[in-house]
Amino acid sequence: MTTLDPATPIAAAPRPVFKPNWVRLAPWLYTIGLFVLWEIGVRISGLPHTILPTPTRVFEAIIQYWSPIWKNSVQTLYTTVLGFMIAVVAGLGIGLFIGWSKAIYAGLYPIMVGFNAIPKVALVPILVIWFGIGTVPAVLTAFLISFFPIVVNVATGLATIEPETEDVLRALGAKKLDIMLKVGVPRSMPYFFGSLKVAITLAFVGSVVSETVASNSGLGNMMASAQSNFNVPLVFAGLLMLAVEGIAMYALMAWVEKRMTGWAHRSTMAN
Amino acid sequence: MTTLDPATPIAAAPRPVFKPNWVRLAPWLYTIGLFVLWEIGVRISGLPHTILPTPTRVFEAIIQYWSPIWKNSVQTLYTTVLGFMIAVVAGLGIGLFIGWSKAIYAGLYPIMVGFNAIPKVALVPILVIWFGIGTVPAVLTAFLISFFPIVVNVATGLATIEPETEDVLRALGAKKLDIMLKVGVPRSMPYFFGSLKVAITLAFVGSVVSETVASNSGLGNMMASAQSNFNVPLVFAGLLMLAVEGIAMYALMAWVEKRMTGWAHRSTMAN
Amino acid sequence: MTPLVSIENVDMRYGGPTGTLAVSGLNLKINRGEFVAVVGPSGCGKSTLMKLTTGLHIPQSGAVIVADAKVTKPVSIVGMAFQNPTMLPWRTTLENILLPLEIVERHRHRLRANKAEYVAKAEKLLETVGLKGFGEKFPWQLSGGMQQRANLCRALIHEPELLMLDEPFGALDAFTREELWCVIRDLHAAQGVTIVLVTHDLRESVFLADKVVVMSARPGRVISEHPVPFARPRQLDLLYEQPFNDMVQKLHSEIATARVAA
Amino acid sequence: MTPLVSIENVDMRYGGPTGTLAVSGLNLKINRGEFVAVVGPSGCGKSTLMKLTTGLHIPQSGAVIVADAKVTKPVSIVGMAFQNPTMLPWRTTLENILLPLEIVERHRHRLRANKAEYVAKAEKLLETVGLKGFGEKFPWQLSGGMQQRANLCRALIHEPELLMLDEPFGALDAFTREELWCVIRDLHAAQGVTIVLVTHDLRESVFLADKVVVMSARPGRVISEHPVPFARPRQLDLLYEQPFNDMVQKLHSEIATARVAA
Amino acid sequence: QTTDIKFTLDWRFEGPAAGFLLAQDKGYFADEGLNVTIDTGNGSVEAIPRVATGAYQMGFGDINSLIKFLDEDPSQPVKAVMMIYDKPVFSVIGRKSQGITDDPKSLEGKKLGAPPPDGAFAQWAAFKEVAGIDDSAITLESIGFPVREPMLASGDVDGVFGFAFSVILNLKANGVPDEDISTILFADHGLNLYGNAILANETFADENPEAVQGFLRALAKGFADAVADPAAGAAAVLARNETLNIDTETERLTMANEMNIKTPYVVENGFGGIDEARLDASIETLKVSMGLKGNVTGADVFDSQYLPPAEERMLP
Ligand SMILES: Nc1ncnc2c1ncn2[C@@H]1O[C@H](COP(=O)(O)OP(=O)(O)OP(=O)(O)O)[C@@H](O)[C@H]1O
Ligand SMILES: Nc1ncnc2c1ncn2[C@@H]1O[C@H](COP(=O)(O)OP(=O)(O)OP(=O)(O)O)[C@@H](O)[C@H]1O
Ligand SMILES: [Mg+2]
Ligand SMILES: [Mg+2]
Repeated sequence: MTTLDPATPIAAAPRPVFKPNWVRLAPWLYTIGLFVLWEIGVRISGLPHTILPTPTRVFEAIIQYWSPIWKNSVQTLYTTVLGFMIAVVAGLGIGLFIGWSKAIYAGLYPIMVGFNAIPKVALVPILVIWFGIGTVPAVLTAFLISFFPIVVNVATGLATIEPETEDVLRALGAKKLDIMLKVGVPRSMPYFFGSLKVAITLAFVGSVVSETVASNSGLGNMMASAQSNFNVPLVFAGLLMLAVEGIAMYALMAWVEKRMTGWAHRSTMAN
Repeated sequence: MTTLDPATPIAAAPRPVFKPNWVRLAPWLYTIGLFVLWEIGVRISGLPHTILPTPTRVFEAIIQYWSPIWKNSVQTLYTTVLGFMIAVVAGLGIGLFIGWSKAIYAGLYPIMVGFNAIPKVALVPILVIWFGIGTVPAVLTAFLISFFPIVVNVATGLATIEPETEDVLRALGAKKLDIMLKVGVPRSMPYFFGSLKVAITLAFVGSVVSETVASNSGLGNMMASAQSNFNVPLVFAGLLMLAVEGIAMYALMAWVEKRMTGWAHRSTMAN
Repeated sequence: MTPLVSIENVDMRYGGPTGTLAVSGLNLKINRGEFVAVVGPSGCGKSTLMKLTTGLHIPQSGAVIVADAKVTKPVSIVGMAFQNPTMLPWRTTLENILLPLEIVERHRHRLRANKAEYVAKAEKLLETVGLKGFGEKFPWQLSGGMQQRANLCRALIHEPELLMLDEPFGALDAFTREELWCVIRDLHAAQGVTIVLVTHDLRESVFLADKVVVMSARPGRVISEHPVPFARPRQLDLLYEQPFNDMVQKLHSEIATARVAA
Repeated sequence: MTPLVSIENVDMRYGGPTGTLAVSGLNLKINRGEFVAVVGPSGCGKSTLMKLTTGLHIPQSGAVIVADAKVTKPVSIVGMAFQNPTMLPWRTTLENILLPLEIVERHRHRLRANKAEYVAKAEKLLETVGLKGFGEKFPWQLSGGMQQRANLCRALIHEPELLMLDEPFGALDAFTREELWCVIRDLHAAQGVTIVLVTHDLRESVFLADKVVVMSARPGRVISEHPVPFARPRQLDLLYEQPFNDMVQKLHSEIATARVAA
Repeated sequence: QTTDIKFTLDWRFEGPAAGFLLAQDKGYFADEGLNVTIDTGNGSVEAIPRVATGAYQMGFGDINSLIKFLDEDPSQPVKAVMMIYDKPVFSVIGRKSQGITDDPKSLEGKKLGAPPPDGAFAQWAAFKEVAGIDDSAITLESIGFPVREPMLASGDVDGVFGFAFSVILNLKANGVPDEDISTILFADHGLNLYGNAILANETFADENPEAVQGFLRALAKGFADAVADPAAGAAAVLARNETLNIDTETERLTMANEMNIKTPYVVENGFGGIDEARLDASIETLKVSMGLKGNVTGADVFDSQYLPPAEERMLP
């Protein structure tokens, strides 16, 4: 599948007036705007920097502690991506499995909902006892926290296949799995990617939470020690790095999404 | 909109053989199966009950501490539902807003992804400074953690409206908002409900996390206190209550979903 | 009097500068109250012409002028029956038919207060097209031809000034089709509405229209316009009269020639 | 020889015991190699008949027997062109046409190794229906009639024993339609495939079929079967011969009568 | 005319909070014309910003962290006004069977579990210096609170940092016998620090000096009651958190009383006050362990003007 131009015609004559490309600029403008607001907000409210430091202070901290921040960021990114990838595979698998039969759906869904209502931090101790501290529990926590949104969207995609489309395949004697893979999955791709956006952010939260409780490295560990030293700017530096990593992963997925789901994004509305 | 019978014919002659309704039984069977596995697993692995107690011990704890468990559960349910409701309204609103224009989409999405990659527990101290401990930060945390999946699915729903359907309204001179409300929202309803399943579980996590850090009551507070005393069966009793509340909310939403999105669930596959 | 619709030298290309050129050098004028039928080979750009006229697409070059204004966004005086019924699956057929009333300025403010009146009107329309009692069904519970008829109702409900019908009878049997011809004929006679009809049925076009427009193969343009000489009101008997069949025959062979030439 | 398809006293009701009774007391036999056309008013249950035959719906009473086996699930020897093209929007037209090969047992194992051969075949089919060069387009980039033709290709690609065509030419102009009649006619002649064709065009049914089946209004049942006497191979000239037009006329008036009676 | 005071504890409602709760339950605050709300806390550190920002008027937090906090930003309006833990509970708890004795030297070559936010671990740098420990062969594992005691109980680590009374009781709950537990209290081996103190928002204190005075007077009575009758103290705790065990909380309260509150200095000079020289000395120590910039002196941290006279602060 390839990227598609929308059906909207392109004006023949190029306009001579300079017109900035707002869509490309928007992320930067919004981010800068956010930082400015944050800076002003903190300054006006007079919150101590041990509670909410200004962005300038946070950037100072980033420069000052760049080496540990970088090392820990890489560690966290590594565990997160690993956990996320397991979650994608497992989420797709469980989603298909749940889509397979009403009985499995009825049985498994409530249990998963119940499981997901539990803060995963409560499970970290169990993982630590089984796997020791470090990378493994972080990966597993990232996985456990992030597979559910994927399951939900894949299962919804399967449950809402139009019978008309289904019939096209059923008339050919297609097996259930064929219908799922050939129709269910591609059809729910846009939502699958939507769920990935949710899942990747949750995966970051998961690995950080696990690192906070049981790890000698990673941003979670770094932020926990910084917090206990009242080095709040460093804590926020860690949070900012998390946000940046999250956005980087998002950009990667947005790119894949664009290639994969161009067919679905033909709406001319969001212009 | 009303609940719909599927198009599949209903056999004329009732079968005399007793046939259990697996779909109705499934949730119970799966749950019982899970508990049995858990009990056996713990007994075999010999994990200490300060790490993973057996379900029997957890049930003992539930009976022993029923009165505080009940009171705290009600508190947590209350904060969660409140936060969740705000999240639904805000999620729908932001989703529509993002669907409104490509520039807003491009600008706001990365920021939200970044924000959601941050563990919300890091923000609770700030909320406490502003609002004191107790219900307000719990509600806010539940909201902050749970609105994103809703935004993502609503925005995806809007972005993937088929231009054919859009044209039906555009040809009538419909305004963008009309198209969003009359087509975008109903069309993404199944996914909206899917996102609600994710959001409600996250809302529970959010309020519990906030209660752990900043509250005199609620399951989070109870579990934290039990944890610091190594009354782990009570911790798991709390987790179980959370799961039960999550499932109760899920059941409620599944009921609403069935009434609202029958039109989409016409697939005959999941049988 | 200026024409209601005037398409002037329009080019329309889908999907960017290297995409499919759908229509090229298209010229067409439609007077107020006129009934125009458009015929042409499959894929020649008839649906595109419809979408250009309603402002759903904006041409890359040339101009579309509707009601004395250059079209730059969808115009709001039309009722359009798309080639593909595209009903909203979460609404019952009746709710689908009421949709235009919820959108069009003139009606949306009155809708809440006058709901019963509008519903009665929709039900009357449904009855006219032979769908009495199907209003409560969802569109996917209707057969193909029934959906097409519901689609027609949706185009009519808000009494538009300009009615665009894109193969509205394609999935109907000959008898239902003839009944609906009469419905449309009477509508045109009674209300003086301007109608553009795309069809593959030459008899249909001659029976209904004041002018039959023949389009070339893609990229589509108008190769000829044929005024229909038969007096109104026309009765179905006309279908069996010689001059009628002669005209159909003439059109038929003209298209055949044009097709070979293209 | 037992018939390939035998529909015996079938009732089919949609949406539970109180739902729409679509067909009732339906009886039909189709022999191997036969070409059957089904005509009837809109909403009478023709599409339902198609879906019953392919096993997409299972009737509440009566039996559908295909290839000597009672149908309880979709049968795998058919190629079906649905009334609504329903192409998968994430696949190009060519990929959509190749879909059956990915499903049908006989081909799916060979597909990977013989991809080029199959693609060539699909492209040849596209050319036959006049869609040469449109394989790389997505289905939503095609016009209504083009989609319908692609839909036809998808039903043909895997050379099914039983071909079910549900109004496959409804959105086509007269000339394209006649071309495709010849394509189908030749296919039937060459491969001895059994074909069921639903259509609203009586001339089409008489030109193509061995037997024309007339259905009553809903709840549909077969009210008469008309063997078509014209010798094969039939040429398009037949359309202008008197016996042909007489038969069409006879069918026409018969349906008119049945309709009034119903 | 009553004054509202929002007060944040250092931690949850547990045995050592009995003094506050008794003062509340017995009406000592009301007698002083105060309407006090007591909220739980999330560690002795987080109480400080809560008071500094004025979200809470008063609180209970670690004075060492307060020193660090003010060192970071001396303009913050928060001060300690009454010392509660004359001796801090910072300690390393080990298991004799893993080779850790009461002697700090026995830590050398061992594997220690250290939760990053733990107050005891925060003093490690200073402690190893004053106790003369060679840490070259010590492995520190960063482990969170939920796994600290289980990992010690299972032998994954040889010792852990923590507050003595919590860790000891938790170890027992994890099935470690009393005689296997060894406690190295930093204060007993040369680390001369103070522990948790009552904090007050300076703006509030300046505007309502009588309220602060009354609060401290009531508190002195409450703590005296808790020392006199730990069982009653534990009962007051349980009234707020039914899930606790009365015996455990009584034991916890008794341990806090013995180890931290009723020290020889307090018995002699009364409860709540400080020795300024000792506070200044501890600031010097903290320069080592917490890397202070040197922005604060003892007087910036502790303000004794609101304390009631010493005779009203004697513990039974
Ligand atoms: N959305 C689109 N994107 C790209 N190409 C398109 C699109 N819609 C139509 N086309 C192309 O434009 C040409 C004209 O299409 P149009 O739908 O106007 O034909 P038509 O005359 O209505 O045909 P039919 O009688 O089959 O409905 C076709 O070649 C088609 O492939
Ligand atoms: N999925 C469905 N649910 C409920 N009713 C249905 C469904 N599909 C068809 N029907 C009903 O069954 C009847 C027969 O429908 P069918 O599609 O077989 O008609 P048809 O003969 O193909 O008509 P057309 O010529 O308009 O395509 C109709 O009255 C229709 O309302
Ligand atoms: Mg068209
Ligand atoms: Mg049909």
